[in-house]
Amino acid sequence: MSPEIFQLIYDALLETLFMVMSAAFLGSLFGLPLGLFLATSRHGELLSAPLVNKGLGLIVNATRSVPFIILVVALIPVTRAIAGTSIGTRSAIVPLTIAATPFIARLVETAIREVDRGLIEAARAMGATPVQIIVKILLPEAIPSIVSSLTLAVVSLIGYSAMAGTVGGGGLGDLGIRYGYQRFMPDVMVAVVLVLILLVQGVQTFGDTWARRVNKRIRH
Amino acid sequence: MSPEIFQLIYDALLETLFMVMSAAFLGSLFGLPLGLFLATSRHGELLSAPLVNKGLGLIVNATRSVPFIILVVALIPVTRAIAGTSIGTRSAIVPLTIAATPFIARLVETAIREVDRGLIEAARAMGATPVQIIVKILLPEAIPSIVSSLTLAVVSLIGYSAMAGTVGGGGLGDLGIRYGYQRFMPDVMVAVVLVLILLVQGVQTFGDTWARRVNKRIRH
Amino acid sequence: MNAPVIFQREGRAIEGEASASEALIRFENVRKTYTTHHGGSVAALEDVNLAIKQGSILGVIGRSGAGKSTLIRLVNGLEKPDSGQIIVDSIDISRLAEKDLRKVRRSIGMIFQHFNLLSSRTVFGNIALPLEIGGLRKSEIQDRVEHLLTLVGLTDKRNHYPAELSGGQKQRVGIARALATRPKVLLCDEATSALDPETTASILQLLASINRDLGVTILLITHEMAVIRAIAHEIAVLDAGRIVEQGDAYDLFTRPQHPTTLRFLQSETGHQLPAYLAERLRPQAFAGALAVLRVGFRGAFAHDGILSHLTRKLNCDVNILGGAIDAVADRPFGTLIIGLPAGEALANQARHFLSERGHDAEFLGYVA
Amino acid sequence: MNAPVIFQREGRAIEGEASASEALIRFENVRKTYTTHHGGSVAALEDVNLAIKQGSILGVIGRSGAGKSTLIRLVNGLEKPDSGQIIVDSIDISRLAEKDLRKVRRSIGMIFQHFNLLSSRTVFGNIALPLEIGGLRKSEIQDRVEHLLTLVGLTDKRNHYPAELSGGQKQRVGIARALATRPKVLLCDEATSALDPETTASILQLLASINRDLGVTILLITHEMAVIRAIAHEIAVLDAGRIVEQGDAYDLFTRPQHPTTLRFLQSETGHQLPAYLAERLRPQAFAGALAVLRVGFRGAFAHDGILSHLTRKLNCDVNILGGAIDAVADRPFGTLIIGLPAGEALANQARHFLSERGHDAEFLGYVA
Amino acid sequence: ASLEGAIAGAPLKIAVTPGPAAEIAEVIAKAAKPQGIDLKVIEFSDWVRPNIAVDSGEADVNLFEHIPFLKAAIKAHGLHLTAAAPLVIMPVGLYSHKIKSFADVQDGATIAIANDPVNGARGLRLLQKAGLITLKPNVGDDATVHDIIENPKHLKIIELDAAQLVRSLDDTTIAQASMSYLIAAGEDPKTALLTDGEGDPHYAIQLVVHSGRESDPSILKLIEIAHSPEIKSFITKRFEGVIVPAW
Ligand SMILES: Nc1ncnc2c1ncn2[C@@H]1O[C@H](COP(=O)(O)OP(=O)(O)OP(=O)(O)O)[C@@H](O)[C@H]1O
Ligand SMILES: Nc1ncnc2c1ncn2[C@@H]1O[C@H](COP(=O)(O)OP(=O)(O)OP(=O)(O)O)[C@@H](O)[C@H]1O
Ligand SMILES: [Mg+2]
Ligand SMILES: [Mg+2]
Repeated sequence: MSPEIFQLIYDALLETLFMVMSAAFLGSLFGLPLGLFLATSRHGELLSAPLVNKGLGLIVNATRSVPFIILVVALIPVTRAIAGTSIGTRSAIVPLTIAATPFIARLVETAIREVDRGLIEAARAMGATPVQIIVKILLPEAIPSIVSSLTLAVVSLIGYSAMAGTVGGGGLGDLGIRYGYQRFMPDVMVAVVLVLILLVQGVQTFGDTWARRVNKRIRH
Repeated sequence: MSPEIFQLIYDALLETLFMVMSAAFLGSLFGLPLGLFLATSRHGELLSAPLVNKGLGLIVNATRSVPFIILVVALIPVTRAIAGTSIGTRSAIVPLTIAATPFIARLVETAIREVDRGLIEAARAMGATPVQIIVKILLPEAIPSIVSSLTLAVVSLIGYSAMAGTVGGGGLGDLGIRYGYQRFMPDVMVAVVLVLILLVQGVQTFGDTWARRVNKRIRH
Repeated sequence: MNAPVIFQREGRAIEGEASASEALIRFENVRKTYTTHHGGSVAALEDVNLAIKQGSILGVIGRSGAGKSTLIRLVNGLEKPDSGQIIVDSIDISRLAEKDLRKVRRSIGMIFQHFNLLSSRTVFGNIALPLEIGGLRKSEIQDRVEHLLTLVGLTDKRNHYPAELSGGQKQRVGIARALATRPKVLLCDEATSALDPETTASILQLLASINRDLGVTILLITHEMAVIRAIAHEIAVLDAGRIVEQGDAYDLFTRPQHPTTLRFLQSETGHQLPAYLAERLRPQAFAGALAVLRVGFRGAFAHDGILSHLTRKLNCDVNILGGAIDAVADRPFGTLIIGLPAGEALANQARHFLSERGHDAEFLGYVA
Repeated sequence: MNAPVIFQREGRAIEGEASASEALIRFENVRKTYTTHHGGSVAALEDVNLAIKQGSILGVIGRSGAGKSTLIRLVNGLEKPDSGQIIVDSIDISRLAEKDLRKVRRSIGMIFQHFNLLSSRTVFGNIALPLEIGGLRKSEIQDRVEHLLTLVGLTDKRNHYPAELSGGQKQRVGIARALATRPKVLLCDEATSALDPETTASILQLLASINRDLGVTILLITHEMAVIRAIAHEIAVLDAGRIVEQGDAYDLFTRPQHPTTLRFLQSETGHQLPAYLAERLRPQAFAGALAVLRVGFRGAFAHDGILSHLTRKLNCDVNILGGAIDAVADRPFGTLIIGLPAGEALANQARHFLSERGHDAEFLGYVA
Repeated sequence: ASLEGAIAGAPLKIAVTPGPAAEIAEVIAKAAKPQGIDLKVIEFSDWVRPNIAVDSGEADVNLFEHIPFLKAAIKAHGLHLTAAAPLVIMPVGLYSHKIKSFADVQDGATIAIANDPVNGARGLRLLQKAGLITLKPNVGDDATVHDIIENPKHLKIIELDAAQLVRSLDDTTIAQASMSYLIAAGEDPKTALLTDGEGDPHYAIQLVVHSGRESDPSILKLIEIAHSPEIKSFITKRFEGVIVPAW
């Protein structure tokens, strides 16, 4: 492999990190409250708003059902409005974020649902507002599970980012597809995949450690 | 829209259902035990086997880090060995299953980790074997959360299955990409997306209902 | 439908205007049914009428599953009744929107049977929670929590997480948390069930003092009669979802009417014959036998030397075989099992003597 | 290091060969420390030596956080000691591999302080769990569970899920589950703490009968002295991780040595002056005052008419102000607070009279 | 001076797809540098977005498509694009690992063609040329499998991703393959059973610009560089006559 390829891989790694971290950050920013709301707005729940819940659920499902590549293209005007352009690493963040948000929302929803009902009751008995219950009870109690979910989402985003970058400068996945898949250069493909594995492994280890650290239920 | 298009969409729907259901079934078949093992084989846990755990974790991460399209290519020999050919709807199930398995495994892992430690202790105090603990405690207690996770996985698979088009797998996503995206027949794209939304909505509703039904912790 | 068997005592009317006006909490014809996962339904409470005076301590007793927790959970609206009203501070709780309920709830503290501590917060954080919810300043929270930690004896556990606490320590965190906001009403669901006698005593003292000094109204579910005896002013007895007896604690302890109450109190007031005696009890007199009487005492100084009088009157040794003299609601009462080295005639004479002086006496048999 | 203060009674040696050979469970120099999330460490047990005879019922008492749950959890290896040995049926549990532990555990039943019921199984399913784990046939499981449901009074709740049960009902499921496998050893961590007196009594009767009829060895943690009194043969008192006193239940109840034990028992045996009396107690005699004495009785028929003798001897009324006479381990004992209408001289005379006859008597003061 | 300024002012962006087009674009960029043109190559791995990029002005020119594809794209997405100059012809051929001549095609054999509309049509027309199927008359560049009116051997026609076609040779009797992928995959382009001709200017890959910019000085300059002998000789040498210059 030429040093040029190393440079390519290095650049792609930085691109991937940039895209994935930005999208993960933004996706969490939107996905967390969305997931919280989905979990708490069903009939009879804390923020009981069954119609809004159904509506949002539909939007989330709709976003999740559209194949990612179609989403990317459909979002080009949005992307352009937000990022100024529809091509390049920066603009890939827009569709990635929009794909990550409902995904993270569903994961968060599941995590929140697992929180012990007794704790919600205790908070209600204290006269806590729904927002207080969410911020002080649901979120902190679900944190270990949410951290695991975010780890899952970040890893998935690394996979997705390969498709977002169907544009030059699309990071490792894109590099792998262009060189490995379309140019039949197995060495590049292997190199890229190795870097990807290392990256995912790092993310996973970090996520696992973090999840364990925030889990106060487990005895030492 | 011509009746031909209806036929196309109908066929594609059947293909999607076939691919997704098969991959979801097989992915769960492998992903469930894998996730259970990942959750229980860490150091000091039930099946404590830290090295095997790390090894399997690495494989899972590796599989998850490879962009799907590269996975498809890399798996061609495997696919051929299993399905007899590397192309077509049936063979698309192989890479889909292999992508779904680690994904489901991670979700199951997270769900299992959330099971109340006290219950594991109770079972240990009864002299339960690790397998009994898994089958009689961990699985049943995590079921509501696992069902939600499977719902998430099936919806993700519907998204993934769009890429099965690269290997002639067909399906709704592929139809959307080819007719809607590449040929730009907006009516087809809209029709396909609508069907996809309905499908995802159906899966989600079914999953939610099921998850609620198996949840015995929630009071009526 | 069967009407509930309600024993009202000493003119304390439950539904009368007088009590209604002074009552802080009032249950009116409350009925609560649960539906179960397998489709059945459980009537947890039926036809419950109850009035709790401002500033009083009501002890709620009843068998496991009688509906005690349900009763208490209705007071702060954690459960909604199927029918009937729960009136707290002149407001019908059961018809209140969640938003309005919140205000009421902030003045009601609750100690949960299962603690319900946040696993993600330390002891300190758990106690601070209701104060944060109430929007107190940080320094104020700090002060109050420190004080509470001292009160419940957990200063050295302040940074522990619930998973690192013993059962009783968890319960004490729950108690401190319920007291943190200085509530007007305190709902205690088996608040001392996981505590040793010493800690229980100190917690009860704490509860009694906040009741006395701050006028906090307390609803106290417990299965420990000693707890009731120590601090309850009034008692309500639940049986299978119905209030079968209620009234002044002293009256109820000393003259229980309903079989359930009776059985409960027997375990506590020395009413029961010790097993070793019960085994040896014979209906017929025999040589060297003691006649066994059960004597209930209630009054200023429970029995005012009556046993000495009996000793002199019958000129025989009065043997105390069992029983207890204690205080309920700060008034003495008790039951003693006495043995008289005497035949039936003398035993009857003793019974007479005691009954004349206002003490119930019951002839049980003979023992060696 | 401070050596633990161990009171050994009636020659019952803890580490002697005799007891070692007959002991089913033996703790030898056991030490257990927890590390906490914030990095500290908690010494839960230190220098614990304890021998539990086959077929006996050991009551473990101690303050909240004393280490009782930790002690019991060491017996079936749920916790591993930092040092020392726990020998069950001649096997050192602490050094056993998980696989070998399983066999031992199947003969040990455990009732958890926090119940630990499976939320996904019905009452029936929860009780059936250990039987399924033991690999019993379906029909056999059915029979046993039915029987247990009757024993704990939950037949009508068989299809309920834990979330649909009251606290005491959950606890009874836990009890039934622990009994299901007919274990040789039963570990009870506050097994009746959520139960009303009546249910408690019936559960204790159940435990006593399996102990008597099947020779099951029982370790019973409780904070209710009444429970200890009802069924324990021996008692171990834990204080801050150390066993400060242990021995025969009757001896310990009647002659507690360690301050902790004393304080615990006071709450139970009528040792304490009722609050209304304590308030009025004065050190100096005054007109119309009663001299108050606390008299401890132990023996065959606790005090054998001694109060009558006192009445005659001093020729004055003996007023019983408080206290209780009861039975521990089927032998009577008790404490009575008596009031004598007399000055210091007479009171001293009375004290003498009682002490001479083997009853501890303590002068407390005067009361109106 | 104004021309120089315009050229020096902003770099030109050329959108390409991976493979020969990208390689050629890189060579052009190298050649353009000394001439004062900063040509930035942007690779897209799909075939829709390079056109959208040029249409929106996010790229100045693209190099990946022939006229039929461009026409289809313009029609489909309503783009404003014009082919400025042809560059290379990439023939497409029918290949097989299993048979030596079309006569050997068995009844019910599996045939793989491209799954994008235009190249799929190209493949279908090759199959028609080979005498295996008959298409509706006059379907031209937007033929689909639904336009097959005769399929005497009951061929199973499967549509695959372009890069996947070469990889499917072991699973199919015949696969359509683009020369660029074929070379990359290490197959010999000469083994084609049939190609659509090296000289078919219909399928010449074009430099495509936004309509109205075809006479933009910088574009003209770029075309001049692309059509230089230097580039021609690179193409000829690099692709050994399989991909040929179209000018
Ligand atoms: N996992 C843990 N981490 C840290 N400290 C612990 C842990 N478990 C128990 N402890 C501490 O060890 C001590 C003994 O706990 P243990 O549960 O044995 O008490 P206990 O006697 O059962 O008390 P209780 O009657 O309140 O249940 C307590 O101080 C407790 O805080
Ligand atoms: N969510 C529920 N679904 C169905 N039945 C329920 C539910 N909650 C309580 N019950 C039933 O209602 C009855 C009263 O329950 P409650 O918890 O009020 O009893 P309790 O008096 O507090 O008993 P304990 O002393 O055992 O805690 C019980 O029979 C119980 O099984
Ligand atoms: Mg209750
Ligand atoms: Mg404990």
